[in-house]
Amino acid sequence: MKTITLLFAVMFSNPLYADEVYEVLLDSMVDKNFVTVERLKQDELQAFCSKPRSEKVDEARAAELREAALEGVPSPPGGNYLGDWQRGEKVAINGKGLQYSDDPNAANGGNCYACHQLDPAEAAYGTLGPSLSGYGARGQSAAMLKYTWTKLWNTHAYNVCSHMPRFGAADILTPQQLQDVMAFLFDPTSPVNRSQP
Amino acid sequence: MNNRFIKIIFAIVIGLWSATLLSQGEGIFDEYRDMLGDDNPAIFVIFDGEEIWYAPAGPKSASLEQCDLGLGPGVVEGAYAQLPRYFADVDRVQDIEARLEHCMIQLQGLAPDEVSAKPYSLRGDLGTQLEALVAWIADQSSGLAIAPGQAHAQEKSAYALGETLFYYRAGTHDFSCATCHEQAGRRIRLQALPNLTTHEGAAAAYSTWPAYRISQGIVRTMGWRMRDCMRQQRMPELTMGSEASVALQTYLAVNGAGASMTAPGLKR
Amino acid sequence: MGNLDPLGLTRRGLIRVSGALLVAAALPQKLWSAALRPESVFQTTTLDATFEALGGVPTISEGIIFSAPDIAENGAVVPIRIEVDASVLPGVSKLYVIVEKNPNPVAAVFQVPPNTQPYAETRVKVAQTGNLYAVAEAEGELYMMQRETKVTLGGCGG
Amino acid sequence: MASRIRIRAQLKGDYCEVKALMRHPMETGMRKDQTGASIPANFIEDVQVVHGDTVVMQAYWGAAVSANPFLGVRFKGGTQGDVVKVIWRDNQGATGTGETTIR
Repeated sequence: MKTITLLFAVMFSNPLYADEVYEVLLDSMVDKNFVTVERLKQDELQAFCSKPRSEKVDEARAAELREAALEGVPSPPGGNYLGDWQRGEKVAINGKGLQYSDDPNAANGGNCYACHQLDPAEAAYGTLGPSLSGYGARGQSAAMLKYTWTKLWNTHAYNVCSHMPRFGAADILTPQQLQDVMAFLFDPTSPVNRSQP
Repeated sequence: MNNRFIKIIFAIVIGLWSATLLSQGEGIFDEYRDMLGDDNPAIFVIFDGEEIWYAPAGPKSASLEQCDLGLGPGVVEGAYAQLPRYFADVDRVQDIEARLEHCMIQLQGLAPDEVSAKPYSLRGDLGTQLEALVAWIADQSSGLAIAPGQAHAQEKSAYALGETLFYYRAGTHDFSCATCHEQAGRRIRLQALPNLTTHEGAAAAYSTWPAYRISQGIVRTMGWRMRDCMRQQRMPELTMGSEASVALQTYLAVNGAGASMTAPGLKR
Repeated sequence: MGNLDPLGLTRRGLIRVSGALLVAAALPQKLWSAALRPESVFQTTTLDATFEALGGVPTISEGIIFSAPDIAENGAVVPIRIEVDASVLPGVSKLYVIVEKNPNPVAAVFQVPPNTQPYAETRVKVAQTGNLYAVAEAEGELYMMQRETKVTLGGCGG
Repeated sequence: MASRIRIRAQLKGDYCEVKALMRHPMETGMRKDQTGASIPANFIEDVQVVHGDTVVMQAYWGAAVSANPFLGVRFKGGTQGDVVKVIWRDNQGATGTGETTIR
């Protein structure tokens, strides 16, 4: 158990320092089922965003990361953005997926309700993210569909260091699941767009 | 013109009011908590912990009465409130679980992997010996001010490491502790999330663990809480009493220092 | 409804049961109680079958003050309290706690001897959001009060 | 084994209020443990509260009563110092008892 005695003043974005933290994590964690310590290795974005929300970032670097994120977003299969909202609702409710306690063969959930209000009649919603109730009222212009698709695929394409997972880019949800979630948001008959209970 | 103006003001007021209501998730379960009253089944686990402390065990068939939790061999009252802290005999900062493991190995002659084979209860268990010991020991600090060790250099660096770990984003979901525990009045579904970067938030959390979890019928320790949060962050498994676990607990304890311990608490 | 005895047994069963009660009084409490557990009541799987096993659909009575939280933090432990206002509903001899959507709706039965208040407090598991019923039996008739408790998926949902 | 029932009996106006907390897993038999093996049903089937030698409450429970179950009861005729006992029996035949005096 290596003792880190060199750490005194903490510099969040000090790359050298970040490596020592990685070492401590490797010392402190073990593989479990299908989840390995490989996940502890940060990519550039994670390292750059490992900081308090209030801390200002290096704008130039942020712009580069935003650009890279935007470029990586594919258009949806067959060019259609909207799938089946009933399936999308299940993805939004399902909080499992990629935890070492989950079945690696089962489909991953999006767990949208953890952080967002969606169907106004559902009381068990989170408030880490803005309410998405009535999202369909934004209309289905090409721009709006592309913005929402891109936001779901890789939120950093618009908001670097957002705390929403990169559902597409990190292979959490499949393109089909994302089309279904888009339908859940946009389809006028989806409960997300029902009037307040 | 001006009644339209009034309507706008009215809408803003309603918006602000509902926003604050929405963000205060805590109030939703007040009725539920009141009806539960103060009958906390942790009381049974506390009795067990005391029995285990005094019971001879291991190859040396020795009890834990000579175990030094930081206030001298065998001194239990008030010891939990001053953890994690630096222990010279192992030259490391330890939390309650790491320290108990050390005593079980040194005093009782148990093998390290034997002691850490099953640190936490699994579904269907009634509770491990470690959980019972921690429940009793924490109860022995109930009402005392949280005062983790911060004089020693390693204690300071544990805090610094804990703070950095708190913001460390990794894994498939890019989560860190801060993703959920850095803002006030937020919640996941209906689960209120304390802001652990503030004194009140850290105190509210740190002072109420270990806690009886009604959903599992088991007393869970703060070490387990760290591990289970990592699991939900899609991280690999956090080892009990490891440096990262101890550092995170140090970060919380220091942020919450001064508040009174009220463990074992009662949680969802 | 009148000819059904309190334990939902047939008339012939009534004689056998009351006989048992006399004998039981002499037995140590533990054995006495085991013989009389209303097994059939705990076997039902629907609300209708449950009311049938109790002896009929109870009528709503304001005399039953039934407290249950509107929303439970966790379905594994839902505190409930039944208090009967004897001035409104006298002679209560039995209380039932029923959770409509549980695999077996009847969670608990309380036999209330004469000198005991018609009152019971416990904690029950509620499988999913739904109705809870407090049923009281008084002088052979069944009464009830209903509450809805919302059970939410707690924690981070995972 | 530490005491398995925690009882408080308090005089309140014209009745005595008994609050009992019992240590029991109340397994429904429908749960599986970590390895996937099902955990056998193990729940308290009946509980008695006894004041002196009279049974002041006879309860029959199903598996839907919560783990580490709680029971609240009110009866008349108790006076300070009287003994109040709680006895439970579960579907596996185990029993638990505890007693206290009325305050």
